[in-house]
Amino acid sequence: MDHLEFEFEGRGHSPRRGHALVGVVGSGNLEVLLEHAELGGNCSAVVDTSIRGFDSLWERVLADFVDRHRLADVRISVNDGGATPAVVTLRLDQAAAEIREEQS
Amino acid sequence: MSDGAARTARLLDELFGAGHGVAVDAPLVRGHATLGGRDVAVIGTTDQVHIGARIALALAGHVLDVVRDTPGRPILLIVDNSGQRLSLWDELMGNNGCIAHLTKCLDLARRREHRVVGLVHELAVSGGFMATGMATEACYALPGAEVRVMAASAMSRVTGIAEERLRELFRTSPALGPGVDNFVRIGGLHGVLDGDLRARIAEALDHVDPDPDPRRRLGTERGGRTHAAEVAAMVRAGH
Amino acid sequence: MHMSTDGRKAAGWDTIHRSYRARMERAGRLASGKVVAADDAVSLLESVLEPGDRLCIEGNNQKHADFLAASLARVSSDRVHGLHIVQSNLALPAHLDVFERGIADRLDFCYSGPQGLRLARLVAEGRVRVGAIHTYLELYSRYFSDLTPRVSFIAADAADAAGNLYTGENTEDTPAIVEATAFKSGILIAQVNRIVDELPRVDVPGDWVSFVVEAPKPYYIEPIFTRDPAAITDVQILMAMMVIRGLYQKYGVTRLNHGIGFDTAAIELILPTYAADLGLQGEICRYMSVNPCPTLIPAIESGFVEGIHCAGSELGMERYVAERSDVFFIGRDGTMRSNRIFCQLAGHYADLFIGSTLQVDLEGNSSTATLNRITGFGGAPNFGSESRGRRHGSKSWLQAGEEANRGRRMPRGRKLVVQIVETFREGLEPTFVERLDAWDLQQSFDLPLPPVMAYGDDITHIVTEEGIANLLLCDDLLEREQAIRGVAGYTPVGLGRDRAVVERLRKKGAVAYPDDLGVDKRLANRDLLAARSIKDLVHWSGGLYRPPARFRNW
Amino acid sequence: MRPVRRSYDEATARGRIDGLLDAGTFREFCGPTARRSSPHLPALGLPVSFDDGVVVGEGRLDGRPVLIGSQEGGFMGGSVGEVHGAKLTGLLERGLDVEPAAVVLLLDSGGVRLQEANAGLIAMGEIQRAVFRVRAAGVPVIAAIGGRNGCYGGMSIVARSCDWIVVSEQGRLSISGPEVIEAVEGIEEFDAQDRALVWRTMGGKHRRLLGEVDALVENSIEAFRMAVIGWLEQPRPLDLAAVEAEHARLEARLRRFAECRDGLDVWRDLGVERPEEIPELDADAFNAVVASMEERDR
Repeated sequence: MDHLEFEFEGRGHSPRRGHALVGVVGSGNLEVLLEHAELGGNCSAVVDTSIRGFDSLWERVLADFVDRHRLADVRISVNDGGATPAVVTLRLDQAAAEIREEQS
Repeated sequence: MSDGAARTARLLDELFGAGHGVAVDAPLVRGHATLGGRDVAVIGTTDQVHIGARIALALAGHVLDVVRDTPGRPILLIVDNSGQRLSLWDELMGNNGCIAHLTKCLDLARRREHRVVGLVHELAVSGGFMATGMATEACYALPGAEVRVMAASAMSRVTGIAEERLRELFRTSPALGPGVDNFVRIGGLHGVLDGDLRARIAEALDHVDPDPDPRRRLGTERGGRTHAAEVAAMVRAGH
Repeated sequence: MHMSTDGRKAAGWDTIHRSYRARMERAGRLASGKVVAADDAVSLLESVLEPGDRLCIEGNNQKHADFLAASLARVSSDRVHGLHIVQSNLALPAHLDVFERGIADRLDFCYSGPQGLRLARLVAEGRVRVGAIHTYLELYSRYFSDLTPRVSFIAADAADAAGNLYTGENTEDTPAIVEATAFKSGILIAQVNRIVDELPRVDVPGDWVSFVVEAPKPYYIEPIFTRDPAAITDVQILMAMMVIRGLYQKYGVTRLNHGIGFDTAAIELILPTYAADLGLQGEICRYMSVNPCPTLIPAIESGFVEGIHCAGSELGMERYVAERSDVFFIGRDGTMRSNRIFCQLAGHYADLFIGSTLQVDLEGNSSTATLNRITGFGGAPNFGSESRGRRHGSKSWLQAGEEANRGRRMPRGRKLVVQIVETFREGLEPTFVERLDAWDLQQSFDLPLPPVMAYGDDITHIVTEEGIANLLLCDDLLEREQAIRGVAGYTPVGLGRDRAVVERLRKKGAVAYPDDLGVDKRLANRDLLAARSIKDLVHWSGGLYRPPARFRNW
Repeated sequence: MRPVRRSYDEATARGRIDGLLDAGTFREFCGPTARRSSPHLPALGLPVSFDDGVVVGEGRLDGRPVLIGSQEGGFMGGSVGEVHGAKLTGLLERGLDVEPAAVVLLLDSGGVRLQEANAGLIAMGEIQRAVFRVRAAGVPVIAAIGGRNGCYGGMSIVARSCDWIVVSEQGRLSISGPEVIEAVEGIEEFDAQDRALVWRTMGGKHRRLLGEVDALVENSIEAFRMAVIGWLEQPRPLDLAAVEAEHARLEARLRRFAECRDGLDVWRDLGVERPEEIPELDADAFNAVVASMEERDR
């Protein structure tokens, strides 16, 4: 197992409340939890993954995600069962769409 | 008589003295005896039997007989099994339903004011333990008895964890390792009965826990299962 | 064999035919009419084969002349040796046993699949000299040129006493082998499942057939085209959505060929849902050149796919296919007739091919070669290549041609050749690489070229979960490289993209992401599949599809 | 045949609850943001899940209050560990306090989680006792079985301790898995690769014909919802007479089918006219067969 923590500069779009959970922890799959958190406009991410040695890949994928959805004050938590970046990106985007919906 | 049955017969003699009315008709044990001046119904198995649909129903029938014929009489359940029976026919018949029915009968007895106490004599494995000892009010084990979910080799095969590593974890994790001590620590057994067995069983039959299911509390107190009670309470409170 | 004019005069102009008659005479004592008992199969082969013969053992995707192949492995290597095997598909251990035993030493083939590792070892040990690795069409073409078999083993469902053959649903490669052998004085031995008085239909006329052997067991056949919808992932569904919007809808693709992976199965399974909602029924995917893959059933039943020609059959689909004679090619007896060559040709001249691969480089060359294995090509390169001989127009062909036209005066169409891949394979192996493993394979097995499945200049689009690269719209190799990097996700190749260039390519459509294509990622889940299990497929088929036992989860 | 139905078998634990309850009424207890994941898995180098693979909470079904628990089959095979089990126990015990129209358990589990075997096994016993207690208080407990894992091990005993069971055709209900039987007793006893045999022995249709479950529905969340609604506020008796009647029924079964070696034998003996066609029937056609048999037996 690897435990990774990242901080990202926020991009201004802060959900006011709520959380979104997407995906299931299984082989090649993961769960993503997005929560509103007071982080001074920044975003944080915690990743627990069953596959070691992909720190920089995770950082890149998550940074792109924060950037793409222009997020701020969001805590990203991931439990990963060895998903490919394709699956990770899909789940992140689905979670972002869900937390957006929660705001309306 | 098989060795197992002979050992069970000796246990019964030790508990109830000569001339008791409990018959060992391997793999079943059934009858009535007196202990400390009170009548006790005895039901159980021997020979480390595998619990199939027929055994489960036979035991359930004995429990129903006691409930119907001798209301309120305490029941001592002698536990000795190697788990559920692995056969196509038993599955075809719904062994899980038959085992559920047995536990339902034990639960019915308790609701009808029978004290129901379990005693693991030699072995209790997984579904066999759930079918018997775990469905009693309080279950004890004899020193030297064994309780487990699965042997280390099989567990290693299924989980993919190396057997050596598993055995290491067994030593430190009461949630994982086999053995009565671990099951006592997580609250799955009330205790190990050593010393004067008669007196200890009598005490067990007298002891009434106000908690309808004290196992989580015991697991917390004994430090073997530290999350269950708290999480269950949180959910019960709707948080 | 080259012969001087003088030699030819002395030997005559019918040496092959005379050799044929000598062989037939030697074997005649074993036959009653044309029928030879299974117990005499080894003797039969020893009688008709001569050292150095070119021999074809029929081995297709589905059916194999397995009994004759096993019998060959048991002949005396004193009498039969040095054979040159010209065989499309090496799949069974017996196919390589003959090389271990010295019965054969030369090989021309197309595909080796599960025997790839062992073949590589035998090549390294010098027991197999490989002439070339072909595509199916190439090898069959050479049967009619310089690699004509002297003897061929074929497999059929049934024969009658006159040697007429019935090949049932799996005719596959048989006609090509038969034609080349029978009309060049070759000996044709058919292994059949049963000998009957009357055949349901005649697929091969008896006078072309030399001998018939009733095999002790029906020929081996494997359900290799059955993809259980239960294993299709959300990411594959996302890619399928992009294919439908970004390719099938955009170009109006009506005639096409699908590969056999889960990626293309996902496309087939969202035709009746996603594509139907887009109003595309009757507009796309009307004619296909594929085996009768069970995952096509919902698209057929909902009226999407109107016509399918098959290279071979698929276990369990026989009844369903037979009951859909408007869609499939069916004999008068009511069972399907397949033919690999015609299917390959139809696919080659279709509007689009789409399939997956293992590695793609920066020019778009793709390869399924893995180190230490020689697996070959099969038919994919003929499907997955531009058809430069094509002259007839179609909406898709002309539109793609317009995109490809860089100011040339002469307009021309273009076939769409699409690779669909996830950026990472299992075990986080990147699909996109700077250098294909095929280069190493060329070195280690001394091949004339790196074994490339589809060449970059044939490929028009690459689809990944990130988006679609349209190589037709790339002006030069640099743009092509950046378009590929632009859909290569988080692979090192993808991370090496020039973001500004990719953004520019995106503006001109050479790179398109789901948002650009109007694809809503939230819909990318299994609820979109018209069938989510084999059982669903059976329901769609009205109970006509009978899946093999291992696929039955009920 | 446009598939508009939402597959129950394929849905996640949360998706099943969302589809089953009245829209927007679900309130989760001890949810993912509480992060009560397994304390045992990290020591084994295994990933955890924020909800430990089970979703519990309350909501409304057909306007009536219910408690509901849903196992996530995709996380460690829906297996029951310490936290997972405690959440289900706590949910059932809440039934004693709030007396809902039912406690609904959506089961999808291979049984005890072996990585925390002892804790999981005892948790099974606690869940089961809580089922009996809430039933004794007059609150019906309804089990729904579908999904990729079926309902095996201790969970199969829990299921049969409930008032009502609804199963999809894909659902399986048995204590021992075919692979375990084959591994221990040999392929002659049980060929686990023979999937049709697995379903003839443990599958939803066999269980329905045998009388082990109360309803078989097509694989759609809506069908499960309708079945569960039919049993709200409908507890089954759990007194001596009821248990004795059940005993007589089970004993008669074991006698009657003593010589059977296959589900087909049982179905034929039950008077099914074309038993070999049973596996191919869809839910409606199958239920028609069951109904005609019940009619005949009346």
